[in-house]
Amino acid sequence: MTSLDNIGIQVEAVHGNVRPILNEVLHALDKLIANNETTIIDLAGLPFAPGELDELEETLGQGELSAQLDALGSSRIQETTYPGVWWIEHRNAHDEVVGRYLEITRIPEILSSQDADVCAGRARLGEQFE
Amino acid sequence: MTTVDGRHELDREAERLAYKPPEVRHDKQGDMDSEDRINKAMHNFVKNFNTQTASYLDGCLHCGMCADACHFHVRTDDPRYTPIWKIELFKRTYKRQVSPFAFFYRLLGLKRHVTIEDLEEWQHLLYDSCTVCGRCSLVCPMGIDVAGLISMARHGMFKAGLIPHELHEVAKRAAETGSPLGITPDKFEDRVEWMADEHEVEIPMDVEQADVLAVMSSIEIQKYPESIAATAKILNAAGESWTFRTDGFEATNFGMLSGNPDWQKDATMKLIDAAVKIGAKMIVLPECGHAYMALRWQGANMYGKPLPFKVLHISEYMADALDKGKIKVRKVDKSVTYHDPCQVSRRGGATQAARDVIGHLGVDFREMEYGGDYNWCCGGGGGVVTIKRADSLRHRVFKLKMDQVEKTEADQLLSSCANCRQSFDDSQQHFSWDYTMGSLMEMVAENLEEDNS
Amino acid sequence: MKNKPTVGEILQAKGVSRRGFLKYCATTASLLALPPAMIPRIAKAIESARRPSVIWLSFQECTGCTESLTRSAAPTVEGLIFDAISLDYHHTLQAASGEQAEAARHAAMEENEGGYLVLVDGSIPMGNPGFSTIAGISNHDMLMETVAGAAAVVSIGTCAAFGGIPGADPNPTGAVSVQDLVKDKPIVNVPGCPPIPMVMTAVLTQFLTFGQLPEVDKFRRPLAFFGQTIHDRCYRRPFYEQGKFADSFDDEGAKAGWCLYKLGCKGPTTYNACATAKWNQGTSFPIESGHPCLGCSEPGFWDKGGFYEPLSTGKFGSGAKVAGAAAAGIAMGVIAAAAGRSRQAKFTKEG
Amino acid sequence: MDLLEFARGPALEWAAYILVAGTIWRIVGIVLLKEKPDYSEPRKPAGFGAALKVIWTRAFTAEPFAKATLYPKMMAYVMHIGLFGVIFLFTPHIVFFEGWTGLDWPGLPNSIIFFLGVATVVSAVALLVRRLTNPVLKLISNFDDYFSWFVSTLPVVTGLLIPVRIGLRYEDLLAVHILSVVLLLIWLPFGKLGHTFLVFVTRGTTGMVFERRGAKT
Repeated sequence: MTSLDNIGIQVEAVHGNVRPILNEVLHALDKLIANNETTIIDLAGLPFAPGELDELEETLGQGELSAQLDALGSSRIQETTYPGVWWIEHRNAHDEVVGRYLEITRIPEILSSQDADVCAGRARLGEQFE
Repeated sequence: MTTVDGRHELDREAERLAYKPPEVRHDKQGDMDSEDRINKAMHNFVKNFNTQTASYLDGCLHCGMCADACHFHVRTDDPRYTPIWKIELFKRTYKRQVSPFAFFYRLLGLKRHVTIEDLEEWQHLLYDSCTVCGRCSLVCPMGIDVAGLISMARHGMFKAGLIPHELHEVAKRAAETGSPLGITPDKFEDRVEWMADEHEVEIPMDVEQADVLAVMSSIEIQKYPESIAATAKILNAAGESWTFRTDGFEATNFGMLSGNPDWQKDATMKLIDAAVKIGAKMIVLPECGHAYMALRWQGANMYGKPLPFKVLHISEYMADALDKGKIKVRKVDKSVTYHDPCQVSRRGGATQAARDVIGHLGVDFREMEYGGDYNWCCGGGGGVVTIKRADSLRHRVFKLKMDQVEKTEADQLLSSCANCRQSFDDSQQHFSWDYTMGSLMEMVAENLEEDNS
Repeated sequence: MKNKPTVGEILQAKGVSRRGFLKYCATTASLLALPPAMIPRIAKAIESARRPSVIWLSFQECTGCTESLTRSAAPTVEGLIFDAISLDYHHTLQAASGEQAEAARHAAMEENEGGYLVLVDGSIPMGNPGFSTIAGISNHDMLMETVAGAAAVVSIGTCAAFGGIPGADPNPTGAVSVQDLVKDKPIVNVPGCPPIPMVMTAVLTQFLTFGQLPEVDKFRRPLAFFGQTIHDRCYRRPFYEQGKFADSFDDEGAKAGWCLYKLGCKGPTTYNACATAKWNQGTSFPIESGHPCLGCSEPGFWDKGGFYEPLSTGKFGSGAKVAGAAAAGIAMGVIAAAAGRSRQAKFTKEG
Repeated sequence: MDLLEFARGPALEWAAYILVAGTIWRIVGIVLLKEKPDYSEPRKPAGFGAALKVIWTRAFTAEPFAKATLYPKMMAYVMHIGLFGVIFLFTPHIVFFEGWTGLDWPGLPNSIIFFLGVATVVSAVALLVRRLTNPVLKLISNFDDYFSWFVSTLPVVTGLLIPVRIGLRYEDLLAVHILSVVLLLIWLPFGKLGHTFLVFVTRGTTGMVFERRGAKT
């Protein structure tokens, strides 16, 4: 292990993606303010260089609100330091990331209680009174 | 079709070497049919192709820059005067007959056969509108010596009997009588004696053994006989053992100019034989440009071996003699500009000699703009001055020269070529121009310091 | 197909909440490389989709494709897709064997006549039917028999798609691809050695959700994944543009993570999604690990010269051939010059 | 075998053979023609050095001709320097030459190569327009001139299209690019593009002949 560690790998950073994404976010925020229009950016299809995703996450930072969802594995829904910009990360049961999105919205849809679940919950609660 | 020499009299009044204008032009010689002429032209084009010419003809890029160097094109904007176009037929024949891919050119018919109409048209391009001045050879980015190719293309034209009337007559007379102006040995002797008397100068003639053989051009003998005296004064002053020879005095070579290698060789061999006979160590060539090309650079090749003597142009001789102190000259209080004869300077390599001589004369020397090796030609070289139908074109071209000279505002215009001189004289008359061409050699002769003689 | 439950029903039966389903749809959209705006449509389609029957045939192959798929098919979101399909025959994965297995295949074919999907990995030997058989049936016979009633065929891996390694020069078994044999069925190729598991599941998901095969390129590869080259989507592309290249595997350029073009990377001519989908649960892809792309998803990749030979290397013949050309040139030159000289001599004589 | 394989393989290979054979054919065919010895007494010794001198000096315009030939010369310079850059300083090309000769040298960033390529094409077009409009060039030009222009400009254009794509696939564009180079290589020894090697012969010959006379070269 020591001999491998001695290989002086110093990967030269590539910053191809961060700025364009931030620019896209900026325009998405404009649309949100003007028309209440939601934008979702799928980060899976982008050719990130090593470390670039972390750079993006650090740039956006962690805002006031953070939520954890447990459905088919855990999911992290984090508002960034830019209100209205949400970092959403879905994981599977093995805690592997299966989807990563930036959602520019007032509240991500997945945080709302869903009609079907509300109905099902209502039914379960109702059973107690039967 | 045949032309008869006798009917054409020399025009002794003209400002240049000329026959009286022919009443009927015969620009075709011999009575060959067209087919024969084409074959003759082609066969004699083909003879000239060697490694050097082949690489030139294969290397042309058709960039057209040679047009910008040619006085005929510059003054007329006629694209046919593009130097490389003038050898188009020569080039085409090369591609079809001898080039590495000649087989394909013939098989696929890629290069058109030369026609008689082509040849007739090209007579104008190869003779009337080219003085073989070689300016184009200096602009060519491929370094192709276009002027050299023109001279070779003329070989085919001559054998096809497609020479401008006057040039052919002059060349023929030179071949027959030894002089383009029909100056016989007797007549030469007369003129020499006359000059010896007139100038009270000793002029050795037909000496059996001499170190230096001096020769003359018929133009000088006929029109500028002072040159004879000047030559004698200089050689005497230098204390040379020298002589003129009646069996070898004619320096001009109209065989070369017109494109007949046989005549060229005859004329050259006369000089060589005479020099060899007297055991000369040197031939001093007169003020004649093409004579320098003919003997200095082509003479040995006509001879088939190195010449057993040196060949110097008179300007080279004078420069050497002045440098070595063999002759001395008085300072001349004048401003002078110098017109370089193409064959001596640009193509001959003796550009510096005239300037050395001028330096000794102590004049206020005013080099023309782009003088020396890039000098504009007088417009009359390469035989052009003999061709009457080319007069208007030649005069048109001369404007370049006039501008070049006038810009110097020099008192005196000099050159070292009798052919240039007569072109200048003719154009001077035509334009009623102020400048009269003088001779560098005569200026030296007039200003020799006597104490040395 | 009548009794098969919809995917929505299956998920519900597994106690998956609506939030979980939305999450599932979002990742499916990602998987299919569809824009997030499509998520509601996907949700609707998935809810009502029914389990299709799938028959998986393995011929001349190394099981790498199945490995690739099953490695990823541990209970992940896309693993659920496989819960949603009915894998009726897969002789590596199935418990049944021999005649029992073949009976299952025939049963599935009959039951789903015209509606089942055939997945094939491995190439088919045409040199001799005995080169590869299953239950005594030659690969060719089994393929033709099975696809006869199929809705579509998906060739999994480069061997099935293009002949792959068995088909490489000198191709001792006479191996051919599925598309060489099957001419009357829609075919989708998912090449790769192995293919990216996500791409395999995406094709199935697409079929499952929308009941149709994805749009393909000229090699019948799904455009969503094979529409761009590795080079186009490679994070090291900027180094290529700047002219920064690794010259060897241990030089400073390699350590700095520069472009691997000069080390033989086939990224510019290879169409695949490795650069974005990545491997090993999204960890990285070969170039990210410092190795040039081999071009495994391209037809004939095995025969396209050395893996470490740069793409723009010309393929010259031996020095001897060049010398031969030179000798021919000399000979022609000599002949041409001789011909020219003889013409000169002839013309000189004629004058 | 797809188009790219064909282009990189047999097409390029045969083009190389034809290039080698044709070049040598042409040179040998010229060199083996009769050569007349020059017996004249040289003014100064002029051998290989004189040839090299003129090979170098004729790359530049003599001052008296500078103004008249400025435009075509500038265009030709841009075209030649551009060609040199795109051919020899683009890394994939260097890799190509390295595979062939074993020699390696540093390349330029692609942006500069792209700029050089565009400059090359612009100058080539300018020269073509000149050839089509200038009376001298119109007269003296023949098929060789236009075809040689075409085959030498085409690879630059096809090369430039590779990053631009115009909706086509990389490997197809690359194949077309290589095939255009194949065309160039095949034509090069036979037409006026032979000046790539003949320039050394013509300039060298003139250098030796005129230097020997002490005349202006």
